[in-house]
Amino acid sequence: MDSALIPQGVKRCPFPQFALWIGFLSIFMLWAVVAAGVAWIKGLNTTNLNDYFGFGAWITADLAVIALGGGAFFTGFMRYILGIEDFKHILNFAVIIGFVCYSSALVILGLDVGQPLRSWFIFWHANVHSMLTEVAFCISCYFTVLTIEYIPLVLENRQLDKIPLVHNFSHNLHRIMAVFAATGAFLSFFHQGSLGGTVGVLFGRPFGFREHFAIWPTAFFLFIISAMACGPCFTILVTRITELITRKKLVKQNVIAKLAKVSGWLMVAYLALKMIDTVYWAMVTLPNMGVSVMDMYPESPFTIWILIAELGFCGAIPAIILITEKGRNNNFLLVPATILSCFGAILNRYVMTVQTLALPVLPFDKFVNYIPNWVEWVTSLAPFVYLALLISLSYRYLPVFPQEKELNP
Amino acid sequence: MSLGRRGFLQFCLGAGAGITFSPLPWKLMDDISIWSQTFRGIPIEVPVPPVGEVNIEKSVCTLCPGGCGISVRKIKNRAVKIEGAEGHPINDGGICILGVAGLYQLYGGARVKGPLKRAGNRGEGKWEEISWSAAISEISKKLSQIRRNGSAHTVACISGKDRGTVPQLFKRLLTAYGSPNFISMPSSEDTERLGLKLMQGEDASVGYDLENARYILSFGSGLIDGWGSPVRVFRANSAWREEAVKGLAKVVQIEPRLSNTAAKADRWVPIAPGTEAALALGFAHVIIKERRYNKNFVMNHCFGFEDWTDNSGKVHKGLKRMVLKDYSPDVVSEITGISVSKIVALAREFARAKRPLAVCGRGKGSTPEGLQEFMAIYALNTLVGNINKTGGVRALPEVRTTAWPGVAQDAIAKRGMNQPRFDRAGTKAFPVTESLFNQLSGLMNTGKGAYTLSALLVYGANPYYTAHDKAAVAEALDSIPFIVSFSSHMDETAQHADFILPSHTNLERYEDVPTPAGLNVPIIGLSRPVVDPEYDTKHVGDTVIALGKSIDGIADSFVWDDYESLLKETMGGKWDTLIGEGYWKDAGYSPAAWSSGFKTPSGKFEFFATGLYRAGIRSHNDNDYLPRYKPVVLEGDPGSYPLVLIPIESTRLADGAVANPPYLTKTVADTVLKNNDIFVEVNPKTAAAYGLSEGAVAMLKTPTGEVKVRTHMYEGVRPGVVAIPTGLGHSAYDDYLSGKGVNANEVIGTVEDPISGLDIAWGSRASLVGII
Amino acid sequence: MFPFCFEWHWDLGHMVFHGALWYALSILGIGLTYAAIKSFIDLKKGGHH
Amino acid sequence: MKEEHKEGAHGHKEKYKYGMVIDLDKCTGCGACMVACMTENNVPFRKDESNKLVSTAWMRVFKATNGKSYPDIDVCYFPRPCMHCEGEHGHAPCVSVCPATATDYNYETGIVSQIYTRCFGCRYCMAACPYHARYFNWWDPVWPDKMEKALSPDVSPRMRGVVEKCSFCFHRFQRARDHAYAEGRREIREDEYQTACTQACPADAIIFGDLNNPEHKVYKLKKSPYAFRLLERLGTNPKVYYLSTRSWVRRAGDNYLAGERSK
Repeated sequence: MDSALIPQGVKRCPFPQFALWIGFLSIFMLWAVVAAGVAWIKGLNTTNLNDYFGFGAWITADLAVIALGGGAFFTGFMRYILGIEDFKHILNFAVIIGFVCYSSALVILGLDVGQPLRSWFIFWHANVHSMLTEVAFCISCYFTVLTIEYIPLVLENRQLDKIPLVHNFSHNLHRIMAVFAATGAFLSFFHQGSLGGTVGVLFGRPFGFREHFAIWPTAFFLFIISAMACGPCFTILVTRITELITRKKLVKQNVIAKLAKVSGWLMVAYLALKMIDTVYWAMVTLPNMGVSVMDMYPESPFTIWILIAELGFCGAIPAIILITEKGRNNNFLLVPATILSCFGAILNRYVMTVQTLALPVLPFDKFVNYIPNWVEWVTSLAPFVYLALLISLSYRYLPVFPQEKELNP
Repeated sequence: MSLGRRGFLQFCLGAGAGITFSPLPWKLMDDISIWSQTFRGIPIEVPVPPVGEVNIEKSVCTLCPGGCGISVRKIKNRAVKIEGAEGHPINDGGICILGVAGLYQLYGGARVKGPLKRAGNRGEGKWEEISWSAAISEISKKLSQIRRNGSAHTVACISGKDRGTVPQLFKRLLTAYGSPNFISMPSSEDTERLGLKLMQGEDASVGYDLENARYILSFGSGLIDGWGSPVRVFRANSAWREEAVKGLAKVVQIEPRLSNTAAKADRWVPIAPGTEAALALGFAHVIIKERRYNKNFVMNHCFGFEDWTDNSGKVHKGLKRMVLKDYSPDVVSEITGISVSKIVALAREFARAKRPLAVCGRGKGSTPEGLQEFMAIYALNTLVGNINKTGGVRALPEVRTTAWPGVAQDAIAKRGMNQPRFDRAGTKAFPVTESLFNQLSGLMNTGKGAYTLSALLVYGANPYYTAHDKAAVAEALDSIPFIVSFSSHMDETAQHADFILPSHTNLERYEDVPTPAGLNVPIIGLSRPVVDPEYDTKHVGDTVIALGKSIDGIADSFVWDDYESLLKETMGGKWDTLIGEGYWKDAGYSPAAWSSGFKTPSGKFEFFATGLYRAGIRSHNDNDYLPRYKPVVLEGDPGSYPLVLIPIESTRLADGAVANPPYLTKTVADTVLKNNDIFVEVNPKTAAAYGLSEGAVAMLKTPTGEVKVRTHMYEGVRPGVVAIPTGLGHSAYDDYLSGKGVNANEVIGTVEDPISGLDIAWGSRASLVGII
Repeated sequence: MFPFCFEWHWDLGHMVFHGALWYALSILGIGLTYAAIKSFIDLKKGGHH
Repeated sequence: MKEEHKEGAHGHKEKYKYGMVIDLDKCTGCGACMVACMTENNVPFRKDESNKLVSTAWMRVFKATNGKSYPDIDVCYFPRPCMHCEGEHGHAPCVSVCPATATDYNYETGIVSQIYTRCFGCRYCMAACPYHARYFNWWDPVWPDKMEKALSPDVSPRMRGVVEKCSFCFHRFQRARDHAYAEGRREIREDEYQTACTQACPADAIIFGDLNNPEHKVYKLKKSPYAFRLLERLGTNPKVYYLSTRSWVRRAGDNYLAGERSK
């Protein structure tokens, strides 16, 4: 039925089966659209956010998807700037993931603000000292970059490519892609960092505040490294899931392994720095504010176990698997490791936003917990469905995996 | 043209820098910005309050009897803010939470917008709009008919207070009509006035010179929880705090719960509920035993301290003998739960202190205390000789105003006035009391009244809400066939009325405001119309005059054209001062000297209330005439009701006839009201004993009723005590008020003081059972 | 963001931030324009890669 | 001292530094300041305001206890307006984070402003404020019956989706300044500019004035040995001082490690 659109030389499932799958995903997306509509039309009183939790599921989701989408910039950075050619086999896919993550982040940010129609004030009345300004600018710019990176892939669709102008355009974009990738990497380093900075600069919030290094809080740097580490993990994880669903090998193991290795060592670096940061925070920063580290982990769910889970189970364990040759070449170790790593990143982002706000700072204030409601849950989880949707479409109609033909003759 | 990668990169660098510093992007965005911010001319759909000429109008707040001066900020003809009037002797710029929220009474919901006649069943909420003239004529026709039938005395009036021209006008209406049944709502002032009459022989209110007192012994008075004239007491409290820092003042709060007053006091004495009189007499014991009392005053100006012999030669017990025998610290400690050493220490502190003052009237003073309890606490002031002294207590006379012409009573009126009062006040049962609202429900519901009431006028009171044992009161009042309410708002009582003749609110009318409870100087305030009436309402004074003029046979007593001219005439020479200053203060007032200050037959201060004997109360037990602790027997047996329930009175919840504006409800903590659930406070120990956790839902049962509550654990409550906030649980008014929590009066019954007959229920026996 | 907004005060941060921002934006814009123009030119030339 | 102040007035430094001293010994917790603030600043009310997490009160009175059990328990109220933090050189926690410059540190008065029409409701400032002094408009404001008549034209009502907070009644400052200028004066007298809560407080527990002006009451009071500020150790440099003779109350104003001595 749609065979004319499918790239040549590859096999795809029958159209009805595909349509059913897309329909299934669309139902969830529709639900998310309804949720978003409710929030936009009726206002944020339809969520469980409140004056104590100005930031909640949505900001966590924003920080998380941006961290997970970090694979795009970092793979591009390695491919174009460092010139590691192996990564061109997975770059297209990383770009799609990045595109989904960043577009979701923008939509969720649009949901999260009280006056969405005024969102552009962030550009217009920008306060250059605000980390959020930097985030907004860089995310929007970088989203443009991702779009530019994604466009040539779309244009490579068999039918579109037949049009000479389109063909030329995609070709020319390809030619100067290094410039875009470099700009994207530049922007990404900043906004990944700034996202850490958003919490790190809150000197009224002992849990989130971090000492400054140059003009940035240490969280700035940690967020960059953690995004560089977990982004590729997410790319690997999604690749493996795609391979599982399509029952095809799509990327050669050496590419995956190399990416895993880089990610693993970055995780090691991240963990080392994070440990130093945490110890300094616990031993110096907090006591200066009159609080002890155990004050920061007062009650469920914010006990010390959440820190152990983040750095141990979701940090050290995947890092060890990824840096060992056997580990990263064994799917039964690699996949759990990437899952743990991604979960660790999400947990880190959750803790940095929600726990920061949950802990009372005034001694006579009380601890308040927050559980998102359906509007927030649905819209926060929608990016994953959206990802499945866009991957499904792209995989079917675009030459996403350059090695696919070779691996599936 | 060939552009290599390197060349292209160079081009980008240059062009990027160029555009960055050009004004192009900046200007474009500015245009969009301006367009979007003025979208539809206004930012989103939010009212834009119109500007206009600013006017400040001075008046006096009448939302509580505190008598504070207010200045109302107006924009053209809109009142936009109420502030305390600077320089006013009572509040000098300060204002309480209710006063500052007062615009809700004017502009808010639940106003009765014009005269209404009941259309459906009682309380059903179906009304028929009616014109003022038709309403007045229908009501006066009805009242004339009752009068013709010889039942003039069966018409009663319930008024929120009994002083001031408006209550007096109602009283006049009844007097001319022929009914003795003018009933004012009770407060602790009733007992205090009675006590003063007996002990000092004066018709006066107790004036507490709080401002100058330096050792304040408060027997449960919520000094900063709304007692007396609230702002005035706050200000006195602040003065004490300033002196306390220097070690020159001290406040001791005796109360079963750590109220705001207790928390701010220098010492909190958590006493067993209801035993304050015993403690006062315990203090008296120590003071007398250690001869720390003011010998000059007690020996020369007091009667009944020592034993005395009457004309028949019978020896009567004096205060000294009784106190020394019955109230040793050991005994008192047993009763009150306060240690002997603390009793002795506090008594000594009080006696030694410079300008000590004992204060009574629990909470806001909305429930009277027992007569002998008042006498016991007041006796402490006597013992230290602070009567009529700076920083002490004094009998404060009413400000004199021009007397009205006498009531022209016809034969019907005379006959009616000769009937006994329905509430038995001033009859043989309770000869010394003036008004006994609490007797109504008992007499009516059991049919034991001397006659049945056939009509009721209600003004400035909301008995369906504010009276103890709400259900019984509602049952009693419902049995009256004809009820007219003069309320400005659709309150619980108005809901049950047959006619509502809505009055102007306090910001729309003139009214004199008499000296507030507890004040140390005689003062009169003038409430003035600040804005034009919002609705088709009428000044209640004008309504009464109109009724007086149209009821058959009594028009001669209502010669005034309108209320304003009546008020002007009544205030006489003070009117100009009132208009100019907003108040008239008796600048020349000073308390009488001891030698001439007592109007009792003995010319002395009487510990032994011989007035009771003269009024016809006969007892063989001398203790019945002396200050005394007589335990209040609360209804219910301790087995089924192991706990004691006490009310929590707070400034943030108006619990009287003026309902709580939503602004106030907004300030109430979520441990008092959460959604529509009310929280009762219990000590964690008590909670544990009954298996209750924080926020647990429970049934609060008392002999009077049962209500669903949630529990809040608070270490500031004495174990074994449950404390319930007052001022919630309205069923009338608008959605902002009704249905929130429960009315504490549903679970607090009545207890009769044996001498005065007043309801002195400071609480109730109770049980608290968790609901799973 | 701009001097004509009220409550404006100048800051070194503005230079750094806006410098970097417009720099990045310009590169993206120019890059895209370049690719588009070049595609037309290529098309005119009849070149097909 | 006097000279120093005058010099400051003409130099680049702030002309005024408005601040508050709240005497917690006098504060009765009556709540008049809260309502005075609401009625002055057109803060609306809803039918149910018992969820305090979405209930706007620019001036909020916190209740603190000493944590002891009966009968040693003690209670103190902390009225909490916006602290108008100065941070370091005006870098209040909230001002530096607002992406749209919708909140600003006014160097003339030391007041932290909020521009409602510029705020787009990201709530980053709320996350930054440890005092919970900032409130979000979760609903469009509704005034029942004729309550709209009671709205003051001096303060614009806020729309849904923006953040608001105490402004130290900045409109009163403007009014006082205009008045002073009309009379040819450059300086505003102490009694000319007072916030609504200060004016209303029936216990005179709130004192307001220029912290830099030795002739203002706050100048002397802030130096009292009983004076402290909330969460001073975070470096927020707030302009609201508290006074209490009770040491546990002073300790409750900030965080301390176990065994650490408090102010």
